[in-house]
Amino acid sequence: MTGYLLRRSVGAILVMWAVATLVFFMLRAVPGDPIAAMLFDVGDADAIAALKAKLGLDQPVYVQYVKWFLLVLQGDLGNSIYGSRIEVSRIVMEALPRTLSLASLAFVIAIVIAVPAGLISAIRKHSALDNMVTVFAFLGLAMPDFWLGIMLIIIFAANLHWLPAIGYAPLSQGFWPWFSHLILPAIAVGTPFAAIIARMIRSSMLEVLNSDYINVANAKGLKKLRVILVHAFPNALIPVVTVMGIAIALLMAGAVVVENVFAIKGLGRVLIEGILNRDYPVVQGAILVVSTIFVFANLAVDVLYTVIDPRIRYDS
Amino acid sequence: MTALTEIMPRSDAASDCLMEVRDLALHFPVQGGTLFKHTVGQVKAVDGVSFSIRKGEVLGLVGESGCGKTTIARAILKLVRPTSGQILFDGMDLWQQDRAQQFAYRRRVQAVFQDPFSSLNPRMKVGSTVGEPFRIHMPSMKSAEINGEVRRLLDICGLPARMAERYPHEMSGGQRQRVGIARALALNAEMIVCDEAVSALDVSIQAQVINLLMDLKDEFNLTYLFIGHDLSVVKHLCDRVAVMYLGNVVEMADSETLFDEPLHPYTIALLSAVPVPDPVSEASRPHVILTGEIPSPVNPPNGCVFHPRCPRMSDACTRMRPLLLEELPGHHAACIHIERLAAQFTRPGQHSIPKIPDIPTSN
Amino acid sequence: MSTKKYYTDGHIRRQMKADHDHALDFDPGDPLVGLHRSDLAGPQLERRTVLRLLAASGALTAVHLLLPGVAPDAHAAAGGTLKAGWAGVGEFRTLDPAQINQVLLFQIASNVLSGLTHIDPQLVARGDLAIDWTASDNGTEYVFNLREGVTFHNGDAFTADDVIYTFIRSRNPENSIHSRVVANVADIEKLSDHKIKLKLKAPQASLLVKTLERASGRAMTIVSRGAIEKMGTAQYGLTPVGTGPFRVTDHSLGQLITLEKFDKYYDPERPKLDKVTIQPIIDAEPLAAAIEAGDIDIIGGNPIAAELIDRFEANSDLNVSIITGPGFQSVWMNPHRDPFKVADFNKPVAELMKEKGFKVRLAIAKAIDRDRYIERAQFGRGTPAYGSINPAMGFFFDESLAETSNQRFDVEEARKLLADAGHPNGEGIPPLKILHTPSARREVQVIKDILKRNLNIDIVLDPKDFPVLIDAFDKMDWDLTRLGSGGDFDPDDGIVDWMQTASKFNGRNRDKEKFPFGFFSDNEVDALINQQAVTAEPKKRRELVRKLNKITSDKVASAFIFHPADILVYRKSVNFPAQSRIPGLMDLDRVTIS
Amino acid sequence: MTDFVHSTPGGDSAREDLQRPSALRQWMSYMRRDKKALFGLIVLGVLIFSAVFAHWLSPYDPNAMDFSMMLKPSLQHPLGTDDLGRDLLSRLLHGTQISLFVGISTVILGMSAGVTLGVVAGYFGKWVDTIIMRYVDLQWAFPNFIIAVYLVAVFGTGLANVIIAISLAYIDDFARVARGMVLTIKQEQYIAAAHTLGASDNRVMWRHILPNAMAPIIVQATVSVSYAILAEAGLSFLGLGVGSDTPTWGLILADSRSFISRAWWLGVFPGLFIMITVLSINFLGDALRDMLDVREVTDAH
Repeated sequence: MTGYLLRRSVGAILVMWAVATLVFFMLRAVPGDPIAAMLFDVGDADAIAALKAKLGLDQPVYVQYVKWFLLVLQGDLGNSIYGSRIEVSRIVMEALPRTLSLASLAFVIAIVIAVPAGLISAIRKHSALDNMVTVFAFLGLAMPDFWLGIMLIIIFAANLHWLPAIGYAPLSQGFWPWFSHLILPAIAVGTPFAAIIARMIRSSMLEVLNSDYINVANAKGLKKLRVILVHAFPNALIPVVTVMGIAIALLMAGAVVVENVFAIKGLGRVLIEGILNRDYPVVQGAILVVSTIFVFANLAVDVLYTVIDPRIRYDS
Repeated sequence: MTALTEIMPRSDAASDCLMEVRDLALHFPVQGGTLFKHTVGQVKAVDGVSFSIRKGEVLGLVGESGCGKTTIARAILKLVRPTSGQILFDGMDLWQQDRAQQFAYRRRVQAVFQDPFSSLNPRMKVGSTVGEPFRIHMPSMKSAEINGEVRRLLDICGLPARMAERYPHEMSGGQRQRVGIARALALNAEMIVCDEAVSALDVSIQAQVINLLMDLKDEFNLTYLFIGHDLSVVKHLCDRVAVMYLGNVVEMADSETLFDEPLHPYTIALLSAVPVPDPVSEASRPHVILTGEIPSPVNPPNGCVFHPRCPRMSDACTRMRPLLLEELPGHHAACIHIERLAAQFTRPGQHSIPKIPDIPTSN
Repeated sequence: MSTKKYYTDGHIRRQMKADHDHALDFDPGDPLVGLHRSDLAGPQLERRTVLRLLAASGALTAVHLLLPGVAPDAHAAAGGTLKAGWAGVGEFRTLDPAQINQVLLFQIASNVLSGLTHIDPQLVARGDLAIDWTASDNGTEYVFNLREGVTFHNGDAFTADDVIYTFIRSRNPENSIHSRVVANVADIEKLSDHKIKLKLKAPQASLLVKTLERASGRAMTIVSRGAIEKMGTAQYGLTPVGTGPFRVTDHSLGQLITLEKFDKYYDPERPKLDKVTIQPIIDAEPLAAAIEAGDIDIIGGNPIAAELIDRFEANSDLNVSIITGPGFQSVWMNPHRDPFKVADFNKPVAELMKEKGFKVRLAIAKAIDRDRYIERAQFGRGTPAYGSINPAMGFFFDESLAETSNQRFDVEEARKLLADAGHPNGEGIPPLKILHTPSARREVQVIKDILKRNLNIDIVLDPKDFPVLIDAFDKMDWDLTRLGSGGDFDPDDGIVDWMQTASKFNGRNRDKEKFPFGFFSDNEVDALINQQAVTAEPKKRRELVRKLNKITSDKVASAFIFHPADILVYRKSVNFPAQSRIPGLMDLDRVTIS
Repeated sequence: MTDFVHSTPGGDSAREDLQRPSALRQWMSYMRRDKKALFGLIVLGVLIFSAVFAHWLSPYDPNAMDFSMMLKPSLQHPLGTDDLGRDLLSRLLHGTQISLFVGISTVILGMSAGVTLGVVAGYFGKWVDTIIMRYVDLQWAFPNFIIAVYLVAVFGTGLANVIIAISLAYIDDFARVARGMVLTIKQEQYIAAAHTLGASDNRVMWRHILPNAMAPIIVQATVSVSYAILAEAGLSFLGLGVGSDTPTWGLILADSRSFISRAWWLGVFPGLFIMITVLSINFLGDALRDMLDVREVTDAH
């Protein structure tokens, strides 16, 4: 296991390095001059040249790359090109908790919806309830998340005034402010995910419920609920865990869009604004962080997989 | 083991030799490692095998599964590259061919595969499968001509022309194997490698297919390398038989000689396992039961590879690798105890197993 | 300051009447309308001067007569928290004036930092940290008396040294992106702790409104040396320290800025509010939902999406205040490309009218139905534009240009011009690509529809992110571009920046071999712009500005489309006094909340 | 030879008449049983029909701003008019054309590239496989949507660029599925048979391996079409979409966001078009998955 972890971690780091390198060079191939845009109002060619020289943007790209890379190795992600040139690490560290809050709440909501829905529809296969869950799942997958977000704002914020329409409050301001700001976006992000999980649980539960050991358990005269929850459900979770990697992708992608709807400055927004403004260091830093999260989350999922399913070993 | 080739001058000299396998070895690396992959061992699937096939002959290659016979077939078909050794076809080394020669070789040597379910592309109609050789080798040929050829080939193999429109899954196993044969015949191949060609078929169908193969051999003057584990089929079909064990040929002789007067203890054990149709003699004849597992080819035993299971094992067997020597005219065997054995031989009757007093037997 | 006084309703009416009468009390034959050069010195008398100038130009309205610091807030209590949302922005990159390049940023900085002067709703400069000033006869030397007893948020006292520090910092392009703004300042001299002397290289009409103004110029917005040295520029950009009415107490990147009342502000009556929170909101719908739900009380930042205004006006909880905004928006036509190629603008309009390329140019400019455009694209809000001088600069704005300009809307004439140029019914004109930012897509679609309808010319949308668009625009690599200017408080902003051959936006990165000039070049206009820049005399300057504005319009420097409206939306609980209603700005020091 | 019974060749023909139902009939009977799939098929048929005939079906020019802004649905304008006075129905019908085109062409492009890479990697193995799969892993490190966002930003907005960006983002999904299939199929004897015949690598890959690997690829493709439609909508929402005045559903929906509370039809109808389309494609994909007996696709992010 240790060997496996070590190998995967090294692989993950190599992937991140490759991603960072690719992004670095692709970004510089993009048309658009951030400094000229920033100094548009100023309109002074000398000022543009001076600033470029100061930021090192006048050097050959490979020199910039080496410099940047050496700094990254020291944990320095550089500074934003714009404005007061805030440290990228600071921008990312302020955005990260927001995105993580959103993603984890969305995850919890999705699980809270999906697990009972999937279980019920598997146990009561082809019942009206099952059909409802199926319809919900397909609708959840078919709705553009930003559209759902806007609808939620219109209903719960603009009309009912139950919840704030936009913004984010850190957990340090208390649970309710945090929760009330995040619940709507979390629903928007979590719904498609809930749909996928509910479908997965349903199909894997059906498979497990038809298997011999459940028949044996039933034959032993165990209570049905006990059979389902203690014997069947944990086994049905195994295929669900395999989609966790997708879950992370889905939550991240959802967060990018939904953060915009709810004016939450999370990693997604940092990334998009960085790209739109050609704020190279910010994009590089944000991508590095996003890929780190994604790569290691996938690794964690694989490890979790062995914990849940004792049949799987990575050592051989 | 280079010495081996020197003691096989006969096949080399024979003018009717179509294919010669010289000291063929195929080793597959086994990889391992925590951080970086590296080779930790080798599977010695074939480890120094030599034999030759004469024009118009049927050479049988028998042995238990995993002994390397299919790997040899794959090497002959140029599907894998040997680790060392040579395969000469018509005197030319298969891995010294230029592109044109290689292309020509593909026409001259064909194969019929074991599993009729797997050997036909399920997404191709029979007509396309049988016509494919023409499309590959004669790109100028028109579709109508190809269709004609396909009909002819199907007919030769005893299939109605309408089968050309079928998909493999719409046919029976025997029909599919006939399709496989038709495909092999398409380009007038000189030699056909039959890799367990009938093993997967029902017995009655087997008979039909074998008969077809024999008819075709006569009609088209074909040479077969027939690989199988069913000794009765091999005996029926082959002119000569080579017995393989763990990547080595342990015995090779004319079919009759081999089945009647086997020399190698492994062959003897193998033959004793073949059921005899007569229940009385079946019950009374001695059975040589091999004990122990076939050793892993990753770590083959030293000395004679058969020694851990050999009823005749001596100290020397664990140290010396026996050579495949011509013990009797045309009869090769690789066992250091043979000379002693041969002296004791009497000529037993057909289908009987030689009595070998000093071989411990059990029922 | 006048704001220290409180007025009764009756007093206001009497004062307004008196102001009105005084403004109109001049001899129409007198070119100086009864004003003297000294009227242009500070600090208190610009108001009367301005009213007089407005009256002389016929632009005087009751709004102009409203006294500063009066009216609605008379009954409002002090204190409370104002929750503001800033539209169309995701994050406040910096509040360091040396780096600010967006109106929406100096809207915030203007509440935190002070300048020597500050404009009022009529876009006239008033003393801020300067109490008053005098100008030398030749207009190249100004002496400012600085306010005493002013402290920075960190407790440091404000003195002439801070002015000099700010000047030196801003003059260096490495530290400030506004170094050009102070390029005309030769030197600053400290006369005493609270008295400085400014020496100019040449007289400059826009000195008070542009260079020394705390918001628009940003070069002389006074920064704290102590704070910058202590916290570093990055942190200073997040939580700047100044002498303004509010101090920044928290800046959560991309989420919230918290301003709190600065107790030691030089005017003890201000600010009224205890606290202001500012949240960036990039999308229109969440913005609308937020103010409708009461999550925010007021909207600042980028112009509010035009489509939301009707909705806000229909909402009885909200106030919508619309005034003319400072800026102009145009469709630029590349004179180096067919079909609107013009090799040289240096000839009389009558001569130009004979050229094919110019005919197409003019046809396009004349065919754009500004009213329809404003109705469709801006939901009826905005002023048709025929030049770069905007109506917010009431005194300089020329309303008659709509009738007198060559660009006057006339479909028949436009079609005739196009036919004369060899393109009857738009024949032979290839689809024209229009460069625009993604956010201008709605507008450009309307322009496309109008040109198709009126001239049968096909337009292809070519949306580009701003950095890319600017790159192409600077290189003259475009057919058409939809671009314009905002926050123009002084005529210089529109004309020096856009209409001179050497203007900073005028094809500055073009291949000078291939393109001898950018999008426009006219010797007479160049000369007039230089002349007006050193003409301190308002009336005279106005004549020069109007004259050159008309030439750029007649010669179709661009097809001028509209001047955006300045729209302020706030909940009824907010009192936003008229005195603070400065176009483009969001001064919150007099705002109260109930 | 006498040991063996001689029977007529092809004598095991008893099974010959075991006629398999044709693929089409199989499909039809499946559709009859699966209501969801039938629904999906009908909706998709209608959509493709209206996409093809959008020009004739639309009551008005989709880009003409000839009407009052934001008219309620009425007989003249069954779905009302939009914020620029254009007929919403006409725009949505033309949008069908473009959205389906985006959905299908992105998948065809992404599939072609991804499957090619996957097949080549799986077929040749060794360093080819290593290089290709390292690239795929690289792309795997990112959610598809974020890749698409990034690529649009790099290439710029516009229909072609959006299609390229979304399709590039799909490459890894298809490459993985295809490679997995190839590794299995490579072991089949008909592949060895083809080599024995002297078939070139190209012939083996594209004529023998690919057709047999298509089942899971088709399922993956179906699901991807619906994701592509949603992705286009998401990109448009972020201002990174088609971006001109091309009426895609995503753009129409994204543009409507400021008007939803005043003109519900602007938000509801494009939303419905997207939802119903994605729904029916997903139904179809589900049915295909059952029919082709493909395991639940686990890589559809």
